[in-house]
Amino acid sequence: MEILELMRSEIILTTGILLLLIAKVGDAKWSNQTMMTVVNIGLFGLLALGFLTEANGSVFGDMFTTNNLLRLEKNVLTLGTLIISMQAGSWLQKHEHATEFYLLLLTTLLGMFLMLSAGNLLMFYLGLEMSTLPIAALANFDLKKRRSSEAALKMILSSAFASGILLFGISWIYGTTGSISFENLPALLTGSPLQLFAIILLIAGFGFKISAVPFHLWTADVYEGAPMPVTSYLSVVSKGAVLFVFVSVLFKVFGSLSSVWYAVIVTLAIATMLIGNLFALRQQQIKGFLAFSSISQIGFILVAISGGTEQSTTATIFFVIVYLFSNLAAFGVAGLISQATGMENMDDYKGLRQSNPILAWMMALALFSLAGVPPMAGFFGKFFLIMAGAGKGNWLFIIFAALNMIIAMAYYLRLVRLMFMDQTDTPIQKITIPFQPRLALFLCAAGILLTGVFSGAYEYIYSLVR
Amino acid sequence: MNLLLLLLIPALTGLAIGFFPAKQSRLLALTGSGIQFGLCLFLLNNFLQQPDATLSGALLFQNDFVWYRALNIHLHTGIDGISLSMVLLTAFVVLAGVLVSWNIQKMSKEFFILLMLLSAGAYGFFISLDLFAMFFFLEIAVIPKFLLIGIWGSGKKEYSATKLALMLMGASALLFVGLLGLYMNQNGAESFSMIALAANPAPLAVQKFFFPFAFIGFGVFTALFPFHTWVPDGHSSAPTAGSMFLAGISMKLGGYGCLRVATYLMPDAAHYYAPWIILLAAIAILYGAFATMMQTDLKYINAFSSVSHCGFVLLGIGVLTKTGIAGAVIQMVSHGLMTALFFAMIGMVYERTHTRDISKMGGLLKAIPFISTLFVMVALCSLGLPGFSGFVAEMMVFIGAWENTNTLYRIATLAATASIVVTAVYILNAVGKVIMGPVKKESFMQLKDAAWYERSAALLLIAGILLIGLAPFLITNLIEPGTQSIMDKITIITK
Amino acid sequence: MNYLQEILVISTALFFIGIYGLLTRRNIIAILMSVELMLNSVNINFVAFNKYLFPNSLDGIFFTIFIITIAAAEEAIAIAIVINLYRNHNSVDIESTTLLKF
Amino acid sequence: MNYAQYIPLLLVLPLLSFAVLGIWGRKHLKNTSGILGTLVLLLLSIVAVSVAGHYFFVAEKLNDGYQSILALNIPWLTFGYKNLSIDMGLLLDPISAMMLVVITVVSLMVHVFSLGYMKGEERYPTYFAFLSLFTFSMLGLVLSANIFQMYIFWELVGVSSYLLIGFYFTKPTAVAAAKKAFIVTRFADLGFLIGILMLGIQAGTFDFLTLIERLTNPESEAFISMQAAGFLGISAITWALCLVFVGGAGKSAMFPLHIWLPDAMEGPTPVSALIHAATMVVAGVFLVARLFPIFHFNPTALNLVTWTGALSALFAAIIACTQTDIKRVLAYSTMSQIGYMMFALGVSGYGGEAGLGYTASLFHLFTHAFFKSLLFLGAGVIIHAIHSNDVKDMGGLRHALPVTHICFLIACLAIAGVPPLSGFFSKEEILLAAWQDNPAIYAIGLFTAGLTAFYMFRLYFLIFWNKPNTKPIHKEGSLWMKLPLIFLAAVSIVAGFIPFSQLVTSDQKPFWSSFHLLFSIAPLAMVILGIFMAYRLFKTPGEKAAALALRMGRLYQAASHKFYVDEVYLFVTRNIIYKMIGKPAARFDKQIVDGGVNGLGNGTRVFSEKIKGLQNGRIQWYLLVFLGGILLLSIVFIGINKI
Amino acid sequence: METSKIIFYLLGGFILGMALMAVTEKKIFRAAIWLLFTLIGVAGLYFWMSLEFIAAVQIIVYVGGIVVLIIFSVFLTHQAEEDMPKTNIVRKLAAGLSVLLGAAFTIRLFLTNDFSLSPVEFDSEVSRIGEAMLQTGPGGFLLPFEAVSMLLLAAMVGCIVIAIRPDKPDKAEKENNDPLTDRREKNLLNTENNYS
Repeated sequence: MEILELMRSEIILTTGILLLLIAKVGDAKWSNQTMMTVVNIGLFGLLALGFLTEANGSVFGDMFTTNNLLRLEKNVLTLGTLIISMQAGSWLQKHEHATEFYLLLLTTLLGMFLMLSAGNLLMFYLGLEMSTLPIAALANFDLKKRRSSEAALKMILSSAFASGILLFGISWIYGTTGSISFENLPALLTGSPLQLFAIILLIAGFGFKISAVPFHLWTADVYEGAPMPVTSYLSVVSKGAVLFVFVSVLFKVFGSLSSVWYAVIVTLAIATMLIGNLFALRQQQIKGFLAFSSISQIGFILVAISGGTEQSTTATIFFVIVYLFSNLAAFGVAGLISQATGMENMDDYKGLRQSNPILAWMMALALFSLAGVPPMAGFFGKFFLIMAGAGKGNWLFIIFAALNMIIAMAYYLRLVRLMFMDQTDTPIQKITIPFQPRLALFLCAAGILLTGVFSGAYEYIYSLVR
Repeated sequence: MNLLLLLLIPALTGLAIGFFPAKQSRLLALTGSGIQFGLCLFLLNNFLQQPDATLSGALLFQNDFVWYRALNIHLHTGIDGISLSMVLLTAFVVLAGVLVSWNIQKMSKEFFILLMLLSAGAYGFFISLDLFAMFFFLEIAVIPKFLLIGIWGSGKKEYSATKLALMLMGASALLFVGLLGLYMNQNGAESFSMIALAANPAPLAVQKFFFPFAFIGFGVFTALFPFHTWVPDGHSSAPTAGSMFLAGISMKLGGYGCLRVATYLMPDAAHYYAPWIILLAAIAILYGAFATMMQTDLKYINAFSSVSHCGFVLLGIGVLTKTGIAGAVIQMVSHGLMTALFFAMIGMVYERTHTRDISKMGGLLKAIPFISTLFVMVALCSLGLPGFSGFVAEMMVFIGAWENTNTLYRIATLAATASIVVTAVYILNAVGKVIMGPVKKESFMQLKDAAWYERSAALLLIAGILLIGLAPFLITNLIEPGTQSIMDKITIITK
Repeated sequence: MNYLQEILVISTALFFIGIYGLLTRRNIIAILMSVELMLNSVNINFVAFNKYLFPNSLDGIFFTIFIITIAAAEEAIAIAIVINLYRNHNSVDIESTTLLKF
Repeated sequence: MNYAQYIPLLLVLPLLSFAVLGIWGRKHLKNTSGILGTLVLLLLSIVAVSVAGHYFFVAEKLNDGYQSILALNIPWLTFGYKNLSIDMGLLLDPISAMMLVVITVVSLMVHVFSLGYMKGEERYPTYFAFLSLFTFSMLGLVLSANIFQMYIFWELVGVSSYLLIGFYFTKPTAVAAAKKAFIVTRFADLGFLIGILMLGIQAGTFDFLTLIERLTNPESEAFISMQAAGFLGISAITWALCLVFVGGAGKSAMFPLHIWLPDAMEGPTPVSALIHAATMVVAGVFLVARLFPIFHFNPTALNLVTWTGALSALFAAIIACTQTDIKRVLAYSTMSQIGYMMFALGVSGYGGEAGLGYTASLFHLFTHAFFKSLLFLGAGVIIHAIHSNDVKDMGGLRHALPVTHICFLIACLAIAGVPPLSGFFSKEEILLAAWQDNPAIYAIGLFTAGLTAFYMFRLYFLIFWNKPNTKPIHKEGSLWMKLPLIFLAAVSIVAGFIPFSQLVTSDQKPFWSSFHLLFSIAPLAMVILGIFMAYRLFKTPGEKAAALALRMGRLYQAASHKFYVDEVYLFVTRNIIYKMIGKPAARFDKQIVDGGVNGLGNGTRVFSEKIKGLQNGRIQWYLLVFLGGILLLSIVFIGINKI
Repeated sequence: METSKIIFYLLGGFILGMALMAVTEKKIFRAAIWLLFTLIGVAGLYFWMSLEFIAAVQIIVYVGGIVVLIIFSVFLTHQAEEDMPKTNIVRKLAAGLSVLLGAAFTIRLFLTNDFSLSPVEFDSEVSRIGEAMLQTGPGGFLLPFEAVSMLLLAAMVGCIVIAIRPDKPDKAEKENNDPLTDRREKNLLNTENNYS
């Protein structure tokens, strides 16, 4: 019964998915609204459960491990999913496939859980695919929109290619070590060129998921085309999950080869920050803008990852939390506006402050947090990221990272400028915010304002990482 | 006394403004900043009663919270005479700023909240003894500035606001590298604590590498040539209170940082880079003055002259003598009060005449005597007339600079001294065109003189200016122990 | 006597042939076919390694089995998307799916 | 009670008066402010005169000499260097005591005169407030115990002068004149300041007495270091003294820093009498006299003083002959007389008889203050009467303005140096001192004396004789305006008999100056010649003057255009400072500094636009980049090392 | 051994040849057939390695499932008989070059790598696989098996939602009628002077 105890969240999640399936197949006559509320309550229960559980250990050989850190990471993902689900309300309400939406969404969440807990490359791969393929389907959920299909197509093709590359890399690792287990691998790694090649392939596979440059090109297109909730899920939850795994795999499994991957990560970080920023600078569309902004954020995370220390892990996890709140706040506002008016261009946000002060300030809060301005949590997040990266003493790199924050600031301020300073005769009309999105926004705001100023979150993560 | 009160009150005021209706905002803001003002005076009183205050440069009222234990980041606060004088300056300017903004109509709630946030940032910055906290508070102040200019400003406000925010952000980025360098290269435990860093400075090579980052980073805030270009645009586009805060407090953050962080924590590098600092400062002083001469917009005049005046701060720091450093501190306080008042007066003039072009005004002394008189007074202060604070500060910097016998320093000092003439030229030109001369428009005679809130703001600031100008020993005695302990650091290292 | 290296050459060649197809074909379905080639090559790798180098465990074999399964799922979703796209757009030419760019 | 305790009153009273009148004057003391200010001044003069009297005749004569007493010394601003500090002190010695009398008496007279002259002005209270401020600053200046304190009051005097010149602030010329006066003197003060910095920091003190003690002692450390250090082959002390003198020359309107003085006549006439004739403009002389022991040790600096003084005296006198604005003539005359005082100091030795020049200079300062302020006040009455400054509008006014006429004549005689009026004695001593030291200077002085007589009587005849051009609009005015004239005329007559060498000497020890009757012949002859020429040319209307002017040709043209100094200044400021420094600086700021930042921003933007092709929407291109990225990374990071 | 070798090379040649045909064939339907042969070739290779179970899975899933799916979709999209549009030659060259480079690089890497062959003979009993698949302990693969089932479930649901759609697409969503696109193009023109 160890399994029941350790895999409690996963089992509940699976049960939930199956219940949804039964409800769909049984043609249950409940409205979308009811179902959403039920799912949200369920997700909240899952989150609460995650905080209440304490058990640590492994089952299925080494295929499934769990401990407090992993549970925290899962909770973060659950929280993200919960917020997105709350925000998705207005989009989903009229959707004829709401049940399937949740079915797929929860499957990806389950996939992420399995991926996080994976003890070997096989489970990792399965989890990764499980958290990717349904999203591709989700991206197509604006069924009658060509943009949506196109996004889904780009997503599935890129991810197929990326998983091909990843598998190719895994096969070489398997070939040179004879093991796929994370536990055994470190001892078997020799650092032969073939292994290094495999690691680079692996990093590329990860890089694709977290959209590091040059593996990022799918990101913006997919974000723009996919429905808003899917985009925010992609950019926050799915990325977060892969980041968690990336950090732990890179440090724990390939830690001994850090001298090799350090250079690779630094290169990726530089390219990612620069390209992300430069492209974000010229975006006209809110989703594309957020896509590139998230790419540049990944660049900063890579700075921390290059450090290769416990601080790096802590900073990364912390930043993912901060980023979750900030980005979801931004997506939440954008989603509300998009739903109410269909406007997704940045120029449409002109004069938003006049008509919708709450939305404008929420967006500003989110943007400032993303830009790394105190007292928002983003400031702390970015500070710690770069601090973690500075441990290596590669100061030119750190200077480059610091300078990139200026460009980042430029485009975040541009949107603030549009919302607050530019005047227009036809601002977006007054939008009423339903209860659930309002609650979600409030959650995000609280997260943005409190996570950094109070050090509890960081300290807690650090205690777990150590 | 717990220094965190200084942060608490603006924060609470901001919150209260948020919860009460917009009509009450200004009253709440006034109450909050009034209480804060009283608190600062109370703090001064308490400070002077401490036996340590006047004897040693010890940091008093220390309060050390562990903020991020894992990273050895603390919220460590404490003050000495230097920081106290900056805190007092902030209290003066904030109170005056709130008074001047009494009649703000547009989004008054947000306006006052941002003002409070900005002031909280400044207070926090000045009382912090931990570099992280300092950086945190420094950055807090950036966005309110951006919004204040962009929303309530005039002219090409968006451009100016963006430029200001980006340049300050760039400065922060450099600064960030400098601070991290200090943190990482600390002997023993990594730490942001200024006390620990000062006790145990980094090796010379490290200092040499990181000093420029820290110094330029802070320098941009205080209009270090050639990174001053945000100053004229930012100041001229900002609303009155915004300009007052920008020039009165915000630029001082940089000067204080240059002194407290760059010079104090990296004394060897400070000596190494001193000629460059002096060169840049002298250029800024003269160049700023000459550039001012060509301006016709009142706010530009004051903004460019701020570049020139802030050059004195850097010069004082750069010469690395006790008098020079004391002069720099006094210049910060003096310039803060003076330029805040100047902007306040310009704002009042602008509100009435709806122009800031000096060639379109004239004879205001006849129409609005109170404002004009104060205008003339602050102008005279700006040109360094004895009796006003500017004179004291400039003279201290000159003497401090002249103490150093190096020829380069002397030439730079001479160049800087020459600015007193150029300053006189542009200031008197402005006064002559705006305040004196024939009354340009009939309508000027109908203008109303200052209302009570404007009067009290102006009198508050001029009182500060006159206090320093007439009794400079008050402030020199206050900061003397602080400068002495900085000097000890600097000289011991070199010997 | 074994042919490990020869098998690896075949698999690698297959992998890159797959990539070539992926990069050059304009019909989306043809691209999906190329993806299958890539995955097959990886399968060959796993099987060969398992058989010749690490016969004690079944990791490689199982990896292959799961890859095949997932490939099927992936293919299914991809084809569903293609069909949807075709309905919306009346084309399966990859060059025409450039609505989203910059 | 020691009388020295009253000295601080000398500063406190006018400051109080300034504050009270300045703050409440406009509203509450609209009409009483004049009386109030005058009463304060009366009190002040009583204190000053009694303090001076006490000092000279009762208290401080010890060992055959006057002692300098420090009535007060409070540290004001201390520096962390060589115990350097700026103190606020009150130093009483013969020259400051003498100046106290001059300042308070003239100021009182001006106050009284202003009661009548300024009546009905809109800013009547402000005017008296400013006068109080000026009196305060000037008294502070002469009582300063250290050089930095002096600099402080020096600036304050400058600003009060600025405020008073610009009193009629709606008149553009007044504003411009005020500005010019301030800026030119500020420019000179720059030199003063640098000089102070050099002196103070090298000597380790700003205090006058210590400074003099250290810098006149060839063994002291300060002296040696200042002699040793140098720049461009000139020792530091010479530089310092010359720079300090530049400050003095600026305030005292010495050539070539004199250009502000004639323009300063835009201010109300009583102000000109007080500031630009009697008190402020002699501050430079006072400064040199104050530091005389140090100057005396430095021939180079002293030579500079001498020649500047002599040139200015001659130069101004020539210009004065050609001007037609009554106040301008007086202004140039002031400049010329101050030139006298200056070169008298320059030719003076130190101690005893050798210090005759020093005594003569200050004697002239003393007498000049009275007759020159008398002249200005008289001019004030005239201007008041006919509402014009130009002598061409005057003429034949002796009947309309009888009291003024007599007083003006007395003053003219005094300034021309006709015995036994005061000017004669002081000028005689100056010429004697020059004769003893340097014949060239003496020659200039002598010639200038003749010119002085000429232009003064030219003025006198043109105003009071000649043909009447305008009918006086006003009468001579109230008693308030006449009383000061009469008083000052009386003083001008008798002041010459004060035994100055008993009171004010270079080493503060009295000596008996001898009076040479024979020596007076040459100057007297020159004076008589001058008066005679003026009489011939200007007593009656005619073409003689114009004809003479024509005959003088270029010289006359140049002189009437003030030798084009203003134009040179204008050229320098407009074309060099504005066009070659100011504008390029502004342009540099706009284009390079500002442009640099904008360029950086735009560059980034343009660059980001250029690379947008990367995101071209083609999935195969994306994957190709993906693959390329992997290959590049692999080849760079594995290939190079391992294969 | 000789026969085995010959068979191996034949198989290898067949696989690569068919694969090349599959990625260069102009007609999509034929390409699908070449793919089918490739997959069968791979299955043959597994047979050659005496891994019958994998070979069987290969044939069942790929040949029986995936290729059929592909052929269906080819018919659904009405492309079977037409020539596929030609690809830009530059693209082909770039792809070809990078692919060649990648292949050469990889091959060079593993040829220099020292693989130590195991002396133990691989036991290819199918029961071994079956047992492992249902074991929960170390060496067992029950968890991935279950996980994959969830994934397949999700994939199925996803496919159903996306592919099965009764109603016709909206006319408004057809190609160049996208309102967002129009505005975006306009904005792109404006970006040059957007910074002021």
